[in-house]
Amino acid sequence: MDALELVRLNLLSPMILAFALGIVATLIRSDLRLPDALYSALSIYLLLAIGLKGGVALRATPIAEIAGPALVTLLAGALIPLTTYPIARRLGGWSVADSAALAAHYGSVSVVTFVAAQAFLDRAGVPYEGFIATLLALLEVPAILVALLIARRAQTTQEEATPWTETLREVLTGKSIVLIVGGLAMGAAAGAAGVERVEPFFVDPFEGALTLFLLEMGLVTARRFGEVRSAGPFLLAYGTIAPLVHGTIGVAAGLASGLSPGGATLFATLLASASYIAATAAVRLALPEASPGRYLTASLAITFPFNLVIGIPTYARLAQAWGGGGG
Amino acid sequence: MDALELVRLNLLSPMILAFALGIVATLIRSDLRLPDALYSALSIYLLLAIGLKGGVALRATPIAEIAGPALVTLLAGALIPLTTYPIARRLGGWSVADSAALAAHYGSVSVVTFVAAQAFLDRAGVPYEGFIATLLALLEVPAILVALLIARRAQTTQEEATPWTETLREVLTGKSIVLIVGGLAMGAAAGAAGVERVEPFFVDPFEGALTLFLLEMGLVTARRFGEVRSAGPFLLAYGTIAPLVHGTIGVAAGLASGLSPGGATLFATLLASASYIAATAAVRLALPEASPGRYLTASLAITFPFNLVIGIPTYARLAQAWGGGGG
Amino acid sequence: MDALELVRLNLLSPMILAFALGIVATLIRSDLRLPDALYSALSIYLLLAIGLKGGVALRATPIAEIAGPALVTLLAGALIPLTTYPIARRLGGWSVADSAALAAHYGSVSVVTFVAAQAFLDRAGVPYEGFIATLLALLEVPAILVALLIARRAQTTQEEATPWTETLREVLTGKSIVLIVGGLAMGAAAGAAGVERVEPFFVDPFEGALTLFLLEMGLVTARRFGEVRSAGPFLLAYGTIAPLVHGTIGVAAGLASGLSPGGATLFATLLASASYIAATAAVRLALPEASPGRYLTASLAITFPFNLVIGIPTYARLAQAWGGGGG
Amino acid sequence: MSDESASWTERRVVTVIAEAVLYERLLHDLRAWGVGGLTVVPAEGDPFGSRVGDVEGGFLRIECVVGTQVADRVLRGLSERYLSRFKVVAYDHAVRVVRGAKYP
Amino acid sequence: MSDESASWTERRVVTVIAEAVLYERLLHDLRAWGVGGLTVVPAEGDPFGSRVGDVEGGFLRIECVVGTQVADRVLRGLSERYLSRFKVVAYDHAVRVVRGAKYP
Amino acid sequence: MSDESASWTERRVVTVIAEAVLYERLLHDLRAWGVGGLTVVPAEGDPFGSRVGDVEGGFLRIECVVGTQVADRVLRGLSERYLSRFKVVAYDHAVRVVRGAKYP
Ligand SMILES: Nc1ncnc2c1ncn2[C@@H]1O[C@H](COP(=O)(O)O)[C@@H](O)[C@H]1O
Ligand SMILES: Nc1ncnc2c1ncn2[C@@H]1O[C@H](COP(=O)(O)O)[C@@H](O)[C@H]1O
Ligand SMILES: Nc1ncnc2c1ncn2[C@@H]1O[C@H](COP(=O)(O)O)[C@@H](O)[C@H]1O
Ligand code: NA
Ligand code: NA
Ligand code: NA
Repeated sequence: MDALELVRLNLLSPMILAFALGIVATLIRSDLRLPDALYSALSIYLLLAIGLKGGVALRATPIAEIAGPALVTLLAGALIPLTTYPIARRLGGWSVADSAALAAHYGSVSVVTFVAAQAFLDRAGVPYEGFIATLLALLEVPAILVALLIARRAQTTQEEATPWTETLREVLTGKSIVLIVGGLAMGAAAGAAGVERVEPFFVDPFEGALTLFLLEMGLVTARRFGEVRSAGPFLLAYGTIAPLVHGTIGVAAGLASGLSPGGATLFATLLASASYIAATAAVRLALPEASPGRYLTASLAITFPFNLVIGIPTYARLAQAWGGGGG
Repeated sequence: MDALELVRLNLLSPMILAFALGIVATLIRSDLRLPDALYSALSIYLLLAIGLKGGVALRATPIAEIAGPALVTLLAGALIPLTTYPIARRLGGWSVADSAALAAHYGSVSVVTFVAAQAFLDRAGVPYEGFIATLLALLEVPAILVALLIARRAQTTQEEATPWTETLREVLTGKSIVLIVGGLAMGAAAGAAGVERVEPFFVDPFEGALTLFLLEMGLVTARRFGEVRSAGPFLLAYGTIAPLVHGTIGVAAGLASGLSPGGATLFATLLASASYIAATAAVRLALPEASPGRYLTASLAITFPFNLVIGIPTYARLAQAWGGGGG
Repeated sequence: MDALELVRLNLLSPMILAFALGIVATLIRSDLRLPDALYSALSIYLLLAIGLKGGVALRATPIAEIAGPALVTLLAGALIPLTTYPIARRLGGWSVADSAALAAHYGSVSVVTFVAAQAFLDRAGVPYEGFIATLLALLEVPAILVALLIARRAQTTQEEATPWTETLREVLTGKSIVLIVGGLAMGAAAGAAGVERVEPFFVDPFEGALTLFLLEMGLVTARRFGEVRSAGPFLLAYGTIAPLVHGTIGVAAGLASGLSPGGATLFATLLASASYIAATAAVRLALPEASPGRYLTASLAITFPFNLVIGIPTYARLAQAWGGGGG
Repeated sequence: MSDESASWTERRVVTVIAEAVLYERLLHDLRAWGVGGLTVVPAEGDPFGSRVGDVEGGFLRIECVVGTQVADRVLRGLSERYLSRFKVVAYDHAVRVVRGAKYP
Repeated sequence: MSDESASWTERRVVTVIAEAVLYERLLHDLRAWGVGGLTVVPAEGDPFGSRVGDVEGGFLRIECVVGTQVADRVLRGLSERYLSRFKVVAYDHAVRVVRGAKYP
Repeated sequence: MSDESASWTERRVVTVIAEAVLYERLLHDLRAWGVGGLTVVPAEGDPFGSRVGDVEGGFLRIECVVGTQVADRVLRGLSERYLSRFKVVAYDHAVRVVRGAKYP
């Protein structure tokens, strides 16, 4: 499949169209709004569903096959914040808290971007290793911890700080991690046969549910567009260059650690995407002085749509080219 | 299929039974209530789903085929309020605001009634043109605008009135219109192949979701029964005669503009049904002095169940008879 | 299928794993929480769905076949509270209100437990009579009424008591009863052919929806674990022995009244399970002085997980052994 | 109109927090005690409390703007018929409204 | 900081209950009248009332902490532009806040 | 009972509006400061504000009926531990309750 066809396939999928519809609705000041409960319900559903699916695959995967990618994942989770932080400090001139917050977000992962990449590969008929959802779970936490540690070292005053162990517990028991890890465990324990009877709920309607979720993401994203404008050029530059760099490294590292082109595309998406659930919650709790107008605008209003529209097909194309997928 | 069989098929469908259950639950003062968020979630789902389905059909329809019905739709959207208004003023003796509100509701369209008619035809195995959802979108707006214009002309004092352009924007960006038009655009852009992967979410469970929605509609409808009694004979008469007249004209006009008997049934349902979403929101904003005890009771508690139970099979029977569907 | 295999099949089903995940999430103090609206939406869905399915089966069942089991059900609904009450009074030393509340809960039925038992049999490939959902509806009410009558007789002061007829109406029109009975009626009226088109909504995704619901049940159950500890030995003993006794009698009575081993398993589950919806609502209204720390902890935090994990496979094994199901 | 609108009146807001299961009864009684309108917001159970709401639909927060006499009647009525038996919290306070005539 | 935190200030809380359909307009006007922040809670329709909320998204309960002048302006503005035409309930009362400087 | 029920007591209602993410911490602290019960209502984010709630579960409106001393302690505690760091709004006001003994 050539590059143009990939782009077309992506842009004209109901998912991306729903995202665009959400953006348009906000821009024309429509009163369209999804109930909060629907948003939560859909995110619980999506997290549990990818966990379940990943768990079934994980059970069928020899440890040897997953060890390499897992190691690279953990490494990336530590390295991305270690590079993001100084960039934000020096090039952006940001405060300690703002820089550490950005580091936490870009080191961690956007579940929806990952899921959109999976759906993209499914549409394109490109196979991938099912266990990669496990890597997603692995990548959620380390970057957050590294970034918070950086902030802790750099900050002298810690007025009324919550004890470190409490913060650690809060990060680890955050709902997105509990649902993905829980889903993985459920899938691994139940196995393909066990999960089969819940597939009409957790598997078949998945992409449709994701489409509805992306409608909401479009609404939410567009509400931040005002802040993109006022945020200055550094944010825009970082939000678009960082995913390309991380994604390109991700493709290479993924292929090198033995993944198929499809798997490497997903792996690249993990690295390239920026969290706005787990990392945001952790940052709100542990670095409340960091400005959401920066980290959330970057990850949600710049990098997220960038990956959806440009990033994912780019990583897929790269992985095909380097991984010899042919096409 | 003979008339009796059509009625039986309709009355014993889970949709209509759920509607009846909702009515019964309210009458026996049950504490059954659907959460508000479920109601919104279901209506977002239904609107997007019919849009998507209609959009796929629209893409495959030559403009020539749709031009006739579209023109008739726009005409009807203007004519129904122009006839409803004087009827309410003279025969009903209603105020300007009340009459214009009624005109807006009966000129516009009830999405749920339309969808119920589609499901009815599906059950009966009667084919219809898929693009008719486009006409639904076309019919949502004009009647509202015409009715508001009528009220504007007739009213002398416009204390603190919102500027007309703002009202227009609010009507056009209302959530039901954004979702249907957005869904149509998504379906047309993605095409049948693109939409296929979201069908297990947006298509297969559709009638079931509609059933749950009709349960809620039954609850809501029955809560207005008290007002039907106190509303006087004009409301009852208009709420049952208007749909029959509009529906009969709709069958004829639909067949004349080249639709199949199934398509003409849907077209008749569009004309015969009365809005209680888009029009109600617009009327609340632009004609707040109109009494919901009138327009909402007429459209929701009289015409809606009337169409569900009697109207739809009647229009279908007429379309068969006149359209030579045989059956 | 041997006993061990049944246990494994049960424990490793996504349903039970989701329940366990909910418990773990609460124990590690995760912030995972399902929106209230999702919980209500799921319970409405589950109740309506089992009603629908049961109604279709009911329509196809000769009255003679259902008369026996129905009679036994009504008997059980009266006998269980009549035995539970004195046990709680004497052995537990509980107050009149507390004892009657316990009687109402154990005489009535837990819909989720019943549904989990159905799913368990489906997984194990054991057939059962579809009409048993009708018995569920029959068993919801009598025990509540008997228990309230007992309390009424035993209590001398009835300060500001609501009239008995009003309480009766409230119990009979409670949402769980309206939904199950309504679903049964809808299923019986529509028949298999009528229901077919809503199966992708009400039937296929059912077990998946139940899985999500059990996640929430796990969260809720674990929040009561503190009260289990403080509640004393009687509660723990009653909450585990009662279901075994009722379940064993249920297997025997079910087989004796002509049910298949699968049907007898479901019947046993009906008797063995303790309500925490219909009975709880009724008790809150009519016996507010009874302590939820007792009746709710017993039925929700002890008997419910006990039946899920141990009870259901036990009753199934018994029914196989006694009913000659072989296996 | 602008004349009338400029004049504030004092009214009372009565807030009632109750198990959802009591809704129908409360509505009936509030109306009988003279409440002319109210606003209901679904509330979550008390995490320190008995959590009965967990399984039966949570709590409701009901708020009504009323005159002083109705407020007294409502609080007294709640106290007599609900507070001793049910999990109900009720309080009121004075507020400033425009067009107070709507809330007698 | 501990110094400033010890000092209470009096502010007013304005509560507005309105049909959801008015949301955008209300936001716009509240901001124009000087409201700097607010909290919105979805509310159910009034069971005694006209139930228009049933079909169009219910009601909203909006609450804003503001200074006395803003409170007056909001109540007056609501009275002039909303109360006579729409189903809107509005009232305010005095509250004690910490760091009152945030709510001018 | 009817005797006791006739007597009103003055208590305070403390209202706290906070990001949902702070829920567990707030519960813990409120309990430590002497709050005996509370009611939680999910709230939507502030449309004028930073919209962090958009992606992480919105805001909570917590309301507790307490005695004067507990109210002071809660407001002081919130001011010291939350207001300067987090997006938290807190205020209190006097209310009239029946059976005030339940809220020490
Ligand atoms: N006295 C009142 N106290 C509190 N809220 C009220 C009152 N009257 C009306 N409302 C609210 O205002 C909305 C419109 O009321 P109505 O004009 O009666 O339809 C209702 O849905 C309630 O939410
Ligand atoms: N003046 C105010 N009155 C009521 N609530 C407010 C006010 N300002 C802020 N809030 C609430 O506090 C949250 C955080 O506000 P902000 O710091 O502006 O993002 C908002 O989402 C609102 O729910
Ligand atoms: N002090 C309080 N302030 C506000 N709400 C309360 C208070 N105590 C109890 N509640 C509410 O009343 C309900 C019943 O409380 P409980 O009796 O503790 O189970 C709780 O779910 C809360 O919503
Ligand atoms: Na990343
Ligand atoms: Na019409
Ligand atoms: Na039982």
